[in-house]
Amino acid sequence: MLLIDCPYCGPRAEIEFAYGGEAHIARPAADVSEAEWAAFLYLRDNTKGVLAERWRHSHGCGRFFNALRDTRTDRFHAFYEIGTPRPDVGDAA
Amino acid sequence: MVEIAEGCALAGLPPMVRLVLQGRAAALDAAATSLGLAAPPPMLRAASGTGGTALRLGPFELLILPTPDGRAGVDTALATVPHSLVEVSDRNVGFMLEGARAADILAGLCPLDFALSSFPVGMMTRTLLDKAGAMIWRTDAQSFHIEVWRSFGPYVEAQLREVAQGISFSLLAV
Amino acid sequence: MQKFSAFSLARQAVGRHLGWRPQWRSAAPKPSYDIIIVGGGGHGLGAAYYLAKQHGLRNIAVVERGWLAGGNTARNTTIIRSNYLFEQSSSYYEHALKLWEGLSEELNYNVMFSQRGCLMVAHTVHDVQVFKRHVYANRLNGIDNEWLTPEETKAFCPPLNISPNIRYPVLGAALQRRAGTARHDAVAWGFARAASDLGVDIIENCEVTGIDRDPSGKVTGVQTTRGPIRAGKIGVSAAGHSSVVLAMAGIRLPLQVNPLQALVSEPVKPAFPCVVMSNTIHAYISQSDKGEMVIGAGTDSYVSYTQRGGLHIPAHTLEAICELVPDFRRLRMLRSWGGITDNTPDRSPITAKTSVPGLYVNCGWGTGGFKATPGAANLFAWTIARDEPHPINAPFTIERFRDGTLIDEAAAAAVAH
Amino acid sequence: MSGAFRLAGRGRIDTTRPVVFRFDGRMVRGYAGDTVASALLAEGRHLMGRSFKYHRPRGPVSAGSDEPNALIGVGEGGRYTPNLRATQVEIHDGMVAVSQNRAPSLRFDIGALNTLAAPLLPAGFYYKTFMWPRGFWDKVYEPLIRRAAGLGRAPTEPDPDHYALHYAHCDVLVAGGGPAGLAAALAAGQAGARVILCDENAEFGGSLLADTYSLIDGLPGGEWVARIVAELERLPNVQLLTRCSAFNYGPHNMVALNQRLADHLATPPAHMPRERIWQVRAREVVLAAGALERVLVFEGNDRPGIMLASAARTYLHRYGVACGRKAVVVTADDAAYRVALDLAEAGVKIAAIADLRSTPGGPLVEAVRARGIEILPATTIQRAHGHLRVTGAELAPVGADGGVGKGRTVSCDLVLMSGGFTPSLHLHSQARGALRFDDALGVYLPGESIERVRSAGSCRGMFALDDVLRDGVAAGLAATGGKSGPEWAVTRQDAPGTGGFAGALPRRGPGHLALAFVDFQNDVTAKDVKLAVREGFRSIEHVKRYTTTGMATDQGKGSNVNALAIVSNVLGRRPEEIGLTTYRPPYTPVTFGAFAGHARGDQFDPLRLPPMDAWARAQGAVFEDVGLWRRARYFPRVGEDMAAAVARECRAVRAAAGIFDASTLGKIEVAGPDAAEFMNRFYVNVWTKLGVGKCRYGLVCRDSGFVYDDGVVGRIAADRFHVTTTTGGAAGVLNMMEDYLQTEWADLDVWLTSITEEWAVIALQGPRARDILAPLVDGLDISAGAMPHMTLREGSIGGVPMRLFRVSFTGELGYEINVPSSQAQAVWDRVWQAGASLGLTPYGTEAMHVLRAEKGYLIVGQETDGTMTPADVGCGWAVSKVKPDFIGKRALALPAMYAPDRLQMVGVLTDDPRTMLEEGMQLVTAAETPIPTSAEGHVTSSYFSPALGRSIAIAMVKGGRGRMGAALYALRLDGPALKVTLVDPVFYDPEGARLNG
Repeated sequence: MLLIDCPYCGPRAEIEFAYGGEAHIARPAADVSEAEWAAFLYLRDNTKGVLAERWRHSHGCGRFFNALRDTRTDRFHAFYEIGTPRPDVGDAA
Repeated sequence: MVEIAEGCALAGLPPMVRLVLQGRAAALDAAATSLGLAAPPPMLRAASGTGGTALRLGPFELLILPTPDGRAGVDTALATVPHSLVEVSDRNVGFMLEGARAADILAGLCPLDFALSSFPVGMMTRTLLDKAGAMIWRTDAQSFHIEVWRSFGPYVEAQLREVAQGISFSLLAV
Repeated sequence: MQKFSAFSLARQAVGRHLGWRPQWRSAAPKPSYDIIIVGGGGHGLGAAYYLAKQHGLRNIAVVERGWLAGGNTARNTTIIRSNYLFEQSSSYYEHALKLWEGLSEELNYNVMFSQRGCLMVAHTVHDVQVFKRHVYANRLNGIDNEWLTPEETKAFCPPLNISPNIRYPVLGAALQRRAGTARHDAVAWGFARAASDLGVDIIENCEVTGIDRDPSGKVTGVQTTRGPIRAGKIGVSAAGHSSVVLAMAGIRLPLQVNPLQALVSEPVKPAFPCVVMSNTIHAYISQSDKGEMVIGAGTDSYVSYTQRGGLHIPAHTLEAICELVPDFRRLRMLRSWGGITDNTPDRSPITAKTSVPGLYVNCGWGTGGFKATPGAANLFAWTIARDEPHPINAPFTIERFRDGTLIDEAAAAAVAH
Repeated sequence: MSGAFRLAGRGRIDTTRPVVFRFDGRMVRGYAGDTVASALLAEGRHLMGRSFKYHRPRGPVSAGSDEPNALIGVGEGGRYTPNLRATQVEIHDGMVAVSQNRAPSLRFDIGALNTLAAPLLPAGFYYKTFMWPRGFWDKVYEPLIRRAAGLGRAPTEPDPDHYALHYAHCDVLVAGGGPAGLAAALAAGQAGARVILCDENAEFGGSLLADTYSLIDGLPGGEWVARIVAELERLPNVQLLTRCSAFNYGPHNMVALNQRLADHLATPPAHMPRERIWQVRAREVVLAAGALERVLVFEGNDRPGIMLASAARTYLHRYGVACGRKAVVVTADDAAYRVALDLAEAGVKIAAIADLRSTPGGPLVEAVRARGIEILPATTIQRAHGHLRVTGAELAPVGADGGVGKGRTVSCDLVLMSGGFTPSLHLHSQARGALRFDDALGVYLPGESIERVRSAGSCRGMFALDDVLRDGVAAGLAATGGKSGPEWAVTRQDAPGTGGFAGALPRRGPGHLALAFVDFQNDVTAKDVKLAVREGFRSIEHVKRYTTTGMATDQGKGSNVNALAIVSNVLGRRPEEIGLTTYRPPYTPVTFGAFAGHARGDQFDPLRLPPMDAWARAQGAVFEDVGLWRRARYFPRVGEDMAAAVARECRAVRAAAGIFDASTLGKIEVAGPDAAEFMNRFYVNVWTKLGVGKCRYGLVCRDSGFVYDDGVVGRIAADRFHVTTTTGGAAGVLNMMEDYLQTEWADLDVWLTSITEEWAVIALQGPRARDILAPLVDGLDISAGAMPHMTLREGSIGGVPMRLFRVSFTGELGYEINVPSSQAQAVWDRVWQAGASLGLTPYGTEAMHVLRAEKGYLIVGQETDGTMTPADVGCGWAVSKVKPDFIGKRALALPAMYAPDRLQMVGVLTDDPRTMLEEGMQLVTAAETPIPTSAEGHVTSSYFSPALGRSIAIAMVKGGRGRMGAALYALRLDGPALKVTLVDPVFYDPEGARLNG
């Protein structure tokens, strides 16, 4: 069970959270092409390495936030608020 | 209070007024002032003033337990600030779990660390009690105020009792 | 190829089994192949076999970054069934099921396909509606599926608890009698042996690090940890790593990998006669020939390539098993493991051409890949050989996500497993 | 003393407390502290089990949890448990144990005939045969194989015991309570850290409990352990757990422990859980898992009476049992010499020590020599003799060239083997720790890990006691940042063993028929491993899978290193080139029930009961599960079946009035200055023009364009909406709202609060609804003119605050009375009383479904299956054409989303009004349809309509709305297809006169 450091509540057990998928995918306006819309809805990097992802502390403060996690090890490298840019942590495993 | 384990008792809490306030800092500040607090309590802390108690559930969220006279003041203070104030007095039911084994019993259902150093008196948070969402508020070293949504009450109570029955066997607090 | 039979076994026994030869040739990469299959799991090995066997192609290689069939082929709960809801899905899985029924003979390798029947247990009125829809839809498509009352369910699988007084009583079950289990390793080894016999090069410990293309965009080969290899066509069947491989050709996939865990109990004498699945309480169980209860747990929510997940996931599954089969409460977990499932948004697979000429992909099998093995291999081979899909896999494109023509088995409550 | 092999004055058993238990029906006497194995060995009995494939007679090879052979069934009835290790099961009075996998008896097992057929049953034989004739596999061959396989029989009664779960947090978790673990725990504990120390055995001490030679601070092992444990017990920050195995090392230092509480007790106290799983989140973990002695692989190495040397030492010093009278020791390591000395001192004759090394030397060897025990250097064991018990060992010299000469047979009743020690790396490996091969020791050792974990003591290849203690202290300090820790003087100890052996022992002749076991339980022999390599299985994972070595219930603890060495030798490659199989959790098997913990029976999942549940129960309602909720499905009167009850309830609603507990509907309060804007973006409908006090049916799509949820929304104030969702969709909709609000539209000043359980909902439906309600509401005009359909009013009812919605899911005049949950029953009672004389009838979810189907109202999740657009289900009217954006807008513009052949919601009627369709039936164009055929559609809802006096159904049909009046055929599973006609899905009161009355 992962230990997730909620930016608002501190480190908590994974079961308090809901996963929110890849982060930094902005919803485009409704007049984009079919391909752009499909990319927004469905295409994902599925990163093997450091992935920016969203979590919601659903059984806690209720807030969404972003995290950087290495999908090769499940190690977290950063936690940051929605709307803030992705921190640079390189490709460290 | 009913003793559910040696030195540990569980009781349902009487009805009380519960208000969920959500808003940006100005709204939380205004509400805190009306309760007689200098500022909203920090995250995961409760604070009591003349108008009632505020529990900081989230960065933009307070659970307010007003005194009988405190409710009106909250309404007034928020009149001009964007906010959402919703009464949930009946949404939740409360329990009081008290005694030397109280933290151990909670640890049978909840992944939080209840050591006093990690979860001091006055701390509160939403979390899970097994499969039920819950709010746990440490009101004293050996006293916990627990809130769950009404329909989860029987489940949580039964779980607390089940854990309490087996708690004394080879389990020591660390 | 050395023929496998009771007779050959006896003859070899006389020779103290010294006469057995390797079941497949371990090949070193040649400079060039007509077709390279990336991924040496059951699907990839099978595709190579069918390319050679049915499409008359010979100059084929399978490249595998680790050891053969070490991915999802080695990590699943071996359930085989075709009772999916949508016609497109059930046709695909039924194609596979029919191939399963003759696979041991086809490959001269006992894959131990055991048609023990699969019960999908209903616990709510909604479950009953959904599973009956499955029964009717499957029957229209010529796929066996029948509805059982709780008593009939119990008669078919005596250890099940059908008491009306449990938290989620059993309200009935949909039974596919032709469903069952097979020996996972045997399928991959059988395909490897048969493909190798047809001249396919099986190259292990060879990781693809790049895809080469000519100025027109068409693929020309792969870069690997064992050097460059030229190829006319490339078929990627790399499960969760398909995203990684296709990214080398600039293609993003609608794919996300999640850990999926499974476990077995210590072996006991025969006690559980069939496969039982309960989507509502998340329990999937059968008993292996060795006697272990094979139990599928749920999927961890997050993207991960670690092949492990949280213990709360199998714990939740075991809660459900203990409710459904309370006699098994004192059995013990012997071994648990994690795999990487590759999931599409509609939980249906992709077996298709890509936008890059000469590049084909078979992925997105989620939790359903094992049961599809011969079918997916067969249709992937067809698609590569003819540069067009077979009618059965024609709907399973990447473009369906752009066009909105999803095949949404997940939403249709037929949680695949 | 009971037992001919029990040695007075030895062991840690309590000889003042005799214990009597049964094994295979026979009374066995032992003492408190004995295991089943030690008690049987005390009687001179080694035969305890039969192997998996060949049913070979087997005795214990170990004295702990790694035992592959001596597996037994323990307990009776619901408490019967198969496959327990006799070497671990502590005896108590009245215990009943049985041997397994034998018929008719342990001594005479018909299955042992398999041994004769062994030449025909090499590794993987089943892949090569049983293929003919086709279809015989699962009908004939497989059942035979299955009956032969398996170990114990499965339990056939529900387990009455309880299990517990406990989350714990600590600074340092120490796994393993041998010398390294004790030292680490004390160092960390004295540094003030929160420490948990666990050990799988009944007492701490590990190897020290069987070590009477070494002296620490002048104390023998056992006494030193007692002193340290006492010190640890005095530290309030240290938690000590015995009979507790660390079995799973999960991500981020979450380690699971399995504590066995009750099995060793004859009569456990009431409410004592049988086992407890600890989920420990540790800041740091110290692994002190120890090392396991390796078996030697030689012909007949599985005969009862052949065991690990360290096991014999354990039986001697912990249980006071001599495992035989006359022993042969075969070793490649010094440690076995100490065992020989101990046994000799206890009166066991050591017939010979065969040492695989050519020049064994050192103080231990000299001590043995001095005692007059014969040492045979450069000697192997060619084979062991005997059947149910070893009777002799053929010892043969190994020449300088590796060739084995002719040997001599030494008679004995005990063969002790020692191939050296293998560090236990299971948890380190589970923690994704790297492994590195150590050439000097010939074993793998722990390398770097991504977790905060360190190994200490023999599990990282440290074998001298003083080193081990220092290493433990260092680990404890490193984990806490402490500067200084306890120090002890090891005043006497054996030098660490040198040598060691892995793989098959050298032998004379090719041994093609020899059964030299690598994996005892699974009957995998050295030649099986070689065969796998011959057949091209070169990866160690392949070898494991092809031969099943390492897949038995000991998970390869005793076999993996030998299998690896054999493969390495055959291929001529170094072990690290071949790799190691993955260590899979759990370390040792863990009971299913322990994982389930408190989640059993009614507590398996929360049971959510709506506010009027007790009332419904008192009325005799029949219930159904809807998600976590249990809802009243119908209210049968005496003699009524479901159809009759539902028909009566429906008629009552249409003729008079019905009352229904709709409290489970999801409810969300959307409040803030931007509430209307938020609603506009979230729903497909337009909200800006909805007046305060008005309601509207709202539809939610996903951004994929498919219908997600629906419900009525009321506008309480300009900046406040009372949103309802489906029962099942409540949590999902709120989460989706928060998702868009927090991550896409963070600029909006609007906030969401779940009010599902704040407001109970009493649905009052039917032509008399207003008559019943009007007198009850406090000063509120609810007349048709004052409060038309789709409006809401805030007020009170009998002094209870109320949000009153005039809405209808039945097609009748209706209200949904929202009142605070705690007062709902009182309000319900008042309405009930008021309606008594007006024919008010309670109805359940089934009648609710019938009534809405008569009106053609869809149910999300029944008509929809996640692939329907609003237009598909006849709700295209709800979708705004003017809003610039809303969730789903872009996708709904895709051509596929309005293709003419999409499934569309229609009504269908059978020719015969009494004929009922079944939900899920497929619709086709012809009565006689070849199989397979593509469906034209399917039935989603089907009921008998009391209002129409006939069956009705709703279906999703391709292009259905353009095919009104057309005929289709519904296929039955048996019998001819049923002709149906497509009609408008609104069957009842299509103009809505009743609704607006």
